[in-house]
Parts: sequence; C-alpha cells; structure tokens
Amino acid sequence: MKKLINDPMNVVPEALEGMAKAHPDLIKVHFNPNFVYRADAPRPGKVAVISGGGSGHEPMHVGFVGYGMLDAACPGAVFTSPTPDQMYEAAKMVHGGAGILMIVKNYAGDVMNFDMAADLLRGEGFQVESVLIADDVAVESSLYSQGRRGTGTTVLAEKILGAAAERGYDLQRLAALGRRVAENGRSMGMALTSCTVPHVGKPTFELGEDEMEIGIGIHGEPGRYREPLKKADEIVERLMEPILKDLPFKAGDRVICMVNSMGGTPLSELYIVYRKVAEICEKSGIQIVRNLVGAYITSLEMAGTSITLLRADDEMLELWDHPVKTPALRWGM
Amino acid sequence: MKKLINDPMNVVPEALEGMAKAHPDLIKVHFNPNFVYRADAPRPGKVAVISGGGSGHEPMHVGFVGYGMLDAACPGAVFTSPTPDQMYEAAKMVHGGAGILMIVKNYAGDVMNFDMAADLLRGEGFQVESVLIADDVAVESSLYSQGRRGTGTTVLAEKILGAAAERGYDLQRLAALGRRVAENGRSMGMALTSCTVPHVGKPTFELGEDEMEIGIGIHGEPGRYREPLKKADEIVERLMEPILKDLPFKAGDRVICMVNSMGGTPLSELYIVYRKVAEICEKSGIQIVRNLVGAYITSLEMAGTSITLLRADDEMLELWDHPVKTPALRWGM
Amino acid sequence: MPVMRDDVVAWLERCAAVLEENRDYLTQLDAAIGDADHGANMDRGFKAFMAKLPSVADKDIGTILKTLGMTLVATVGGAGGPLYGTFFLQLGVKTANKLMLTPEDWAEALEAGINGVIARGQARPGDKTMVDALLPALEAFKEAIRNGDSFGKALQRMAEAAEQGMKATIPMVARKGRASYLGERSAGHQDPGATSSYLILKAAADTWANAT
Amino acid sequence: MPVMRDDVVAWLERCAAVLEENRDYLTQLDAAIGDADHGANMDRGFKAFMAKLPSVADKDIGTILKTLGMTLVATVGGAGGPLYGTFFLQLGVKTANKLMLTPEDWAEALEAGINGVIARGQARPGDKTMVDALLPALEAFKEAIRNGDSFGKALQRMAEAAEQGMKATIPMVARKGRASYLGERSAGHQDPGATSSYLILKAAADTWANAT
Ligand SMILES: Nc1ncnc2c1ncn2[C@@H]1O[C@H](COP(=O)(O)OP(=O)(O)O)[C@@H](O)[C@H]1O
Ligand SMILES: Nc1ncnc2c1ncn2[C@@H]1O[C@H](COP(=O)(O)OP(=O)(O)O)[C@@H](O)[C@H]1O
Ligand SMILES: [Mg+2]
Ligand SMILES: [Mg+2]
Ligand SMILES: [Mg+2]
Ligand SMILES: [Mg+2]
Repeated sequence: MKKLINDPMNVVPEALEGMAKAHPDLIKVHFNPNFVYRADAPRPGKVAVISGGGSGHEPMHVGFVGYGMLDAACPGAVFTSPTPDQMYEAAKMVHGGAGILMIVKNYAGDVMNFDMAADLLRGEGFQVESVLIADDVAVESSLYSQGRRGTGTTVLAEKILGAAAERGYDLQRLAALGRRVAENGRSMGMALTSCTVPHVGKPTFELGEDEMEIGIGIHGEPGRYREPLKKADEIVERLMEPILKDLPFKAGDRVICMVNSMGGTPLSELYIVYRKVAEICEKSGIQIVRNLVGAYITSLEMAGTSITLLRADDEMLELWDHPVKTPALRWGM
Repeated sequence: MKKLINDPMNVVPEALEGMAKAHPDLIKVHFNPNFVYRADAPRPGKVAVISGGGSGHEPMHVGFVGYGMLDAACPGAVFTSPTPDQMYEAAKMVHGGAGILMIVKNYAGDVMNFDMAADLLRGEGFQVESVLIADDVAVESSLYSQGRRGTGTTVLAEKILGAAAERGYDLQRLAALGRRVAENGRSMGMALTSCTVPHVGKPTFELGEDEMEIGIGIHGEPGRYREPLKKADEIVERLMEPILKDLPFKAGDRVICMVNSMGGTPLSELYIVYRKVAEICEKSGIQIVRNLVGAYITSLEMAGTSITLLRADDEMLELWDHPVKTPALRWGM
Repeated sequence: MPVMRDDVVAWLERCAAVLEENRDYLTQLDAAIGDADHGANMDRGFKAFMAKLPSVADKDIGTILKTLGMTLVATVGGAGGPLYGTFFLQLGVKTANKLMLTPEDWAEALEAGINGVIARGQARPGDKTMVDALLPALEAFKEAIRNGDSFGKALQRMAEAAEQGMKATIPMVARKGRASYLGERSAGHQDPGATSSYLILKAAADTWANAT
Repeated sequence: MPVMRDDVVAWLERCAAVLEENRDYLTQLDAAIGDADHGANMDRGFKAFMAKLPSVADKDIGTILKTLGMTLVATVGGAGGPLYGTFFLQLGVKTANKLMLTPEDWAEALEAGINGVIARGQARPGDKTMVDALLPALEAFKEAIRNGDSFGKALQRMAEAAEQGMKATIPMVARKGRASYLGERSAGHQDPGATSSYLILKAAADTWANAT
C-alpha cells in the first residue's frame, strides 16, 4: 500500500485537520464526534442542509460545506457510514431555526444511522426531513431489496438544495425539490483498478491488467460485470445506455452532466469520456446545459469514471447557477 | 496500460475536443496547430498572456485559459514541448494590440520552441516578452547547466500575471512582475508510483512496493534520490527543508502555498500533506496567506505530491484575489 | 448456576477478543460482497466498549448491555453500528436491573434484540443478513429449553444453529445491505454480518458452557 | 559519382525507416534519463516528412532539406524538434539550388547544421547531448577527405566517429537537456539524442557507400 499517510487509523482526523488549516475562512471542523460545518453557522432563518457518509469519497461531502451548499457534513471512517451522534451534534450546531434537511445516500448503513439521528432530533423538537439519493442504474431496482445505491446525483443535489436553502426555501419545499432532483438523476460507474482501504492495506478486489469492472459503486464493491478492457468510447456507450433508458431521458430533455473521476483517473481522460458523452447526447437530442468534469465523488485512488445525468428544469438550473463557495466547488463569488 | 482512451496517438486531440464541448462559454480550441484560447479573444488593449508545454499535466495549461488567467495555451504531445507554429498561431489569434507575454517552463525543448516562436513573431513586428519559470529545488542550480526545471510556480504565475494583464498592466510591467514571481517561487515533488505515457504503453520507471522517489519532475523523470517509503509527515519534511532554505524563506514571510497532486493521489492525502506543511510554516514563522490544495500540475496518473511556496507581496496577493474564470480555476465570478 | 453479571462481562470480553482475532477474516468476507470494513468496524466498536467497561462492570446487566449498545451506535457506523447497537440496547432493556440471567431471561432478551434488528433493518429470513444467523439461533435455543436441555447445552444448540444459519447464507442472493447491489453475483459468498453474529453467540455458548 | 538529389531522398527515406525501427530503443534510452519521448518524437517528425516528400522530391536538395527542417520544427516538439529542425534547415540553406553534393558540399553543410544546433541549444562538447556525436563525426569526415579517402569511405569514418561519440556519452554527466536534472545520476546511460544523430549519419554512410 502506497499512500501519503502517517497512520492508517488516523487518515480521517488528520485530513480533517488539514482541511481546517487550509480553509478557515470557509469551514470549521469539530472532532469527537467528527463533522465539518460552515464557518458562519448557524444561519438564522435558513434551513440547515446536512449530509455525510463514509470517508474516501473526497471532495464529497466535506469539500462541499460552505455558502450555497452544505451547512455541515459528517464523515465516517473510510467507506463506513457515520454514526448518529455525528449528525445529531452537527445538526444542533448549524440549526438556524428553520429545520434540518438531510441528504442521504441509499446505503443500509447511511439510512439507518441518519434515521437514528433524525429520531433523536425529532425527539428534541427539531423539524427534520430527509432526501434519499438512489440513482445508480447498475443496481436492479426492486421493492423487495435495498434498492439502488446513491452516487453522483448526490453532488448535484447538494449544490441545488444548498442554493435553494440559501434563497429561503422552507423545509417542505426544499424536501419536495430534493425528491424531484433524486427522481431525475441517474448514474453509472466503472473501474480500471481497485482501491485500497488504508486500514486494510491491500486492494479490495483484483482486476487483471486487461480487465475492467462495469457498474461499480463508490466503495470498491464489485460491479455488475467484469470484462476485457475496451476503448473509452465503447466504455461510455456501456455506461450511457442503461442511464438513458432508465429514466428514460428523451429528445428535448435538458440535463446537467457530470463526468467524474473515481480518484486516480486524470483530467485528460475525463475529457475523452466527456467528448463521447456529449456526442451520444447530441445524437439522442438531449441537451447538456451544464456540466462538471473532474473528481467530485471518488473511491480513494481508484482509476475509473462515473457518469451522472440529471434532467433539469428551469428552477434547478437557476439554483445550479446560484453562487457557491466551498473548498471544492466555487463560482459566482 | 489501463487508461480511458481510444487510441494512444489521439489522446491529446480527443481530450481537446472534449474540453471544447464542455466549456464553449469559456474557451475555443484550434486544431493544427493545436491551441486553446479564450472564447472572447482578442481582448483589445490587453497584453495577451500565453503559455504551453507538453500535455499530460492537466489542468495546466489548457485548463487555465479564460478570464483573469491565460489568453491561450499550447499543448504539445504528451510530455513533449509544443512546436513554434502553435505559439505563433495562438499569439496571432489572441493578440489584442498590446504585446504578448509568454510564460515558459525551463526545459530545453520549451525554451527553444518558445524562442523560435518569439523570433517569428518579433520578425512580424509583434512585441514579445517571456518569463521563465525555474523553481524546482530538486535540481542543483548552476550557471553551466540547463538550470532548474519549471514546475508548480508556473500555476501561480499564470494566475497572478493573468490578473495583472486583465487589470491593464503593460508588457514591460507585466514581464517585470513575472520575473519577480519566478524569483520568489520554489517547489519540490515526490512520487509514489510512476506514470505511463500512452504511446509508450508501460511505466516510465519502476518503483518497488516500498520505495518512493524524491525530487521528481513532472514528466516521469527520475528524481534526486530513491528511498524506502516514509510516513507523510517525514516526506513533507524532506520536501520542505530544501524549499525553505533555498530562497530562503524567513520568519515573517507571507506565502501562497500549493499542495499539488501528481495526478493519482486523492484529496484526503493532500490534506494530510497540507496539515504538516502548515505546521512547519507555523513553526518557522512563515504565514500561509493563500493556498491551493488539489491537482493543478500533474504527471498523468502518477501518485505523489509536490509543494510550492511563493513569497508574495501585497501586489501579488491583490492579483491573486482578482476574479478568475477558467475550466480549472474559478473564483469571484 | 445461572449466568451472573460477571459472566456477562466475561462474555463481552470474549466477544472483543474473538472479533479482534477475526477482524481480517470478517473484512475479507466483506471485501467479497461488500466494502471491506465489517471486521474493522466491529473491532473498533468493541475496543471502544472495552475502554468503557471498567466504569460499568459493577453495574447491573442491563446497564452494561445498554452501554455496549450505545457505544456501538456511536463508534461503529455502517450497517453494523445501528444493527448491533440496537441489538444490545434491546438486550439491555430486557435485562434492566438484573444481576443474573435465567434461560428464560436470555430467550426473552435475545428475542427482543433480534426484533430490534429486524425493525431497524427490515430484513427478512433469506435476505442474506445477520438475521439468517440470529433467528435460527433463537429458535434452537428456545426449543432446547423446551426439550429440557440445560442452559449451557441450550446455548450450545444456539451456537450450532447460528453456525448453520451463517453457512446457509452462502448460496443466498442478497436482498438487503450492500451485498444486494451485486444481485446474483452475491451468491457463493458467506455473509459477514451473519458471521459476526455467529461469533458473538458462539462466544456466549463458550463462556457460559456450564450454566444451568 | 557524387551524391545526387535522388541519393539524398534515399538517405532521408532510410532515416525514416531506421528511426521507426529504433523508435522503442530511443524511447527506452530517453526513459532512463529523460522523459520517454525521443523515439516517438523523431518517428512522428520523419513520418510527417515522408507524407510531404512526394511534393518536393523533384526539387533541389536545398528545398528538400529545408522542407524536412520545417516539418521537424512543426511536428516534433521537445528539444529534438528545434535542434534537428535547425540542423536540417541549415543543411538546406547550404545546399540551396544544388542537385548534387561533392564531399566539400557535404562538409560545409554538415558544419552549418552542427553550428545551428550549437547556436540553438548552447551545448558544449561533453555536455552529453547530440553534439557529442555530431562534432566528432564532422571532424572525422573532414580529416578523411583531407587524407584522400573517397566520399563513401569518408562517410564511413564519419559514422564510426558518430558511434564512438555516442558511446562516449555513457559515462558523461549531463549538463544540458532534461538529463541534466539528474546530475550525477545521469552517468552510465547513453544519450538518446546522440544515438539518433548516430543513426541519421549512419544512414547517410550506408546509403551513399559508393559515392566518390
Ligand atoms: N437491512 C439489514 N438488515 C439486517 N442486516 C443487515 C442489513 N443490511 C446489512 N446488514 C448486515 O450488515 C452486514 C454488513 O455490515 P458492515 O460491513 O458493518 O456495514 P456496511 O455494509 O455499511 O459496510 C451485512 O453482512 C449484513 O449481515
Ligand atoms: N541544449 C541542447 N543542446 C543540444 N542537444 C540537446 C540539448 N538539450 C537536449 N538535447 C538533446 O535532445 C535529446 C532529447 O530530445 P527529446 O527527447 O526529443 O526532447 P525532450 O528532452 O524535450 O523530451 C537529448 O538526448 C539531447 O541529446
Ligand atoms: Mg461500510
Ligand atoms: Mg519531451
Ligand atoms: Mg461493510
Ligand atoms: Mg525526451
């Protein structure tokens, strides 16, 4: 295992210390329980938007705390959902009197831990709503199973809901918007290499020099299938087809498109991927009206990419363009 | 070799096509010769700031084209300096009547190719100045050799000079400022893994599972020395010591600090590095007044980091804070 | 003799030791169909509890078990944290103020714990989760007691049933938790949560082998 | 007979073939002390020239060589592009309007080419660059002609000296180009640019072996 770390057990707190030192104007970090929160929290009268999840997906979520996005983010151990006390304490720290919106990715652990936190908070009289992101089309959707994983749409939802909260949406309206975002986003990802959880010390899975894994999640979980490495354009077709036909996206749709690095894939390759995504969308009459190309929701140092499309209406686009100022996403200010 | 590409020979043009599709509001791409330029070029009355170098370092330079930074960037083949016709055509496209400033990294190839372009342009009556970046303290500086490589300070120089050009600095003043930036910046990098040039197909060098290379450049060149892998804090000490004592940086200095990923190192590890950099600066009485933590000047998918410190005066800091709007660096607008 | 407060403490100490020992094994199972953290998560949780144990070891069984449950909730995270947290919290609720456990106490506590897990996670038998080890274990224990077996003997039946339940998860296709994302590909692998449940119940059977 | 225009074309075609053949070898040398692109760069440049050759193959030698120089400048990049570009441009300047080359013409052209390389790159003998293959080659050629050797024989001396010069770069510590960043660690490796220079001059000696 080759990592720039000191102690595999201290990766999360030390990275948080580094963040606190790097961005004192934007964020503060609370330890035990761990959470990152806006330096100017609480914002009176504004719904507090909080999220969280296992660490190892940076910049998500901790890099998205700041004006126009999250009020707080709760990082668990690497690839492990955070504990209820983190969300409970974070929510109390940033609550501005207008309730709490939780953005939760659909993993058994995330759902249960956020639920427990919400129960605790409601028990103390706080208003809490949550929005569940379950956008990964690599997973069969079924009433009888866990349902789909939450992946790339989370990033877009945090941006849009963060902007809406900043603009004064009340909790109910925010939750309704969040559900609309969740319903209209679809993602799928693939890996060229595995990743190594620091305290495990060896790769989560093994991929041959000529193999790739299609339909992976964001935790080094095995994917939908494994096959010989293909050209980028063919890989993009394999990811786009299930995405497009799932919603389905149709000619005339306007979308926000994210081409995301799983961590170890360089920007030049992401643009090669984006080139093909754009070509497929053009052919299908789908209009990409906004995009993000970069590393936003990662699996440590995994090489690979994920594609997210969100069918966006005017309201979402206006909120997308609202200024944002966080360590990892910034525009308009 | 596992990469998201179609044809090793088409990596550069296809990535440029992707960039053009992703950022039509910010940039345009010219092919044959290849260069990326501001969508609103030429800007009358403004000095045109252009740069360039081998590809494989993305986002540098092509990701830094836009308001407040570069007017044009010329990408060569992977790790190969661009050719004079690229700079020549780019300069003519973006020239706004106030001369051309070239920001050149100190590599034999870059220097010669930019020189030839400058000669051609001067021959046609254009005013051309160039700023040479040679900031890598891993290389011994000597009058009888090539001198030092240009690395991280290039990113900071492009930001600061781009802002100054936007504010109406004339060519001479800009060149003088550029030289001041070049003189006050120092960098050093290290690698945990090698990288693979697409058309070569195998890693440029081999590093054992327990080895690291200290003092690497940005092209997979071997570094200053190789040694057993150490803890992040010790690695940072090995990089900071030569940086600090070279200028030297002294108590009371204010610096802009960049902790950069060589491509394959995730953000969490960069923050662990930043944590120690900040601690060392605090102990030395050096004040980090601005910072960048992320992948800005990379070597394809190489895992590793580089640290850059720039001793900044008020003028540089004011220019640093000036708005910038490029694919890879954006704030204030 | 029945299970005394100090026996409960001994059981939990043994759990901590067994989970530490099996940390890599559990993580390996989780790497195959999950995210390679179950071993580390459980170990972290029980280690945290071991640090707190001295301050509650002289309290009643309910307090000890509730402390464990709270500690797991606050330190484990993932799916394991809320599920095992709930499990031990419920065990604690049913054993509040007790200084010893009869077989009936244990059956009642275990049932409450399992119901808590099911309420929290909504898993059904056959979904390839810890429930597939826990439920048959409870049934086996109750049946053994009905058949007149000693407490220790019944606990052994319980552990055997947990082991069988754990092994029975191998061919199952997961419908809950992270393994469910794999669909058919989850078949052929033993569920890590069912395995940790077996280890925890086996530790009870081993520690309390002589209970009557 | 002297070297005719078509012999020059044949030389350049052979250069293209030899550089394609040695592409990986040159790249490997460059990987050790540079950035692993010299082979690909030279191959790309000569391939580009081969595409243009048909349109100039019936022109004078100067035009052909200047076209090669311009093509290398515009397609190779790196250090190799401007250096070899300048080299062939200067060769072209000295052979402008010529349809054949005497030994004296070649000596003059080669000298101009090498001076162009030195002017552009500021390398001195012993800096571990292409200059260390080119300069001794020029000296050997001039001396052989002075000694009354035939054109073909003198070209062979030239190629041998280039080879020796190339090998002599192995122990050198680089002071120019990318290898200089390595300092002492650059010793023990053969310079890629000196190697391509040898291959180019060797191709001339082989193609023009019967020149008189
Ligand atoms: N909904 C659920 N109900 C019961 N058990 C579950 C459920 N979801 C997951 N599990 C159990 O949790 C185990 C995984 O725990 P752990 O690895 O700690 O959490 P995570 O899956 O969040 O990484 C699974 O092996 C399974 O036995
Ligand atoms: N200043 C110089 N003068 C002469 N030759 C040089 C100089 N710098 C580099 N070279 C030659 O160029 C070769 C490297 O060429 P190439 O790999 O194409 O360029 P780059 O070093 O830019 O990647 C070196 O092996 C050396 O022979
Ligand atoms: Mg987990
Ligand atoms: Mg090069
Ligand atoms: Mg797990
Ligand atoms: Mg080279």
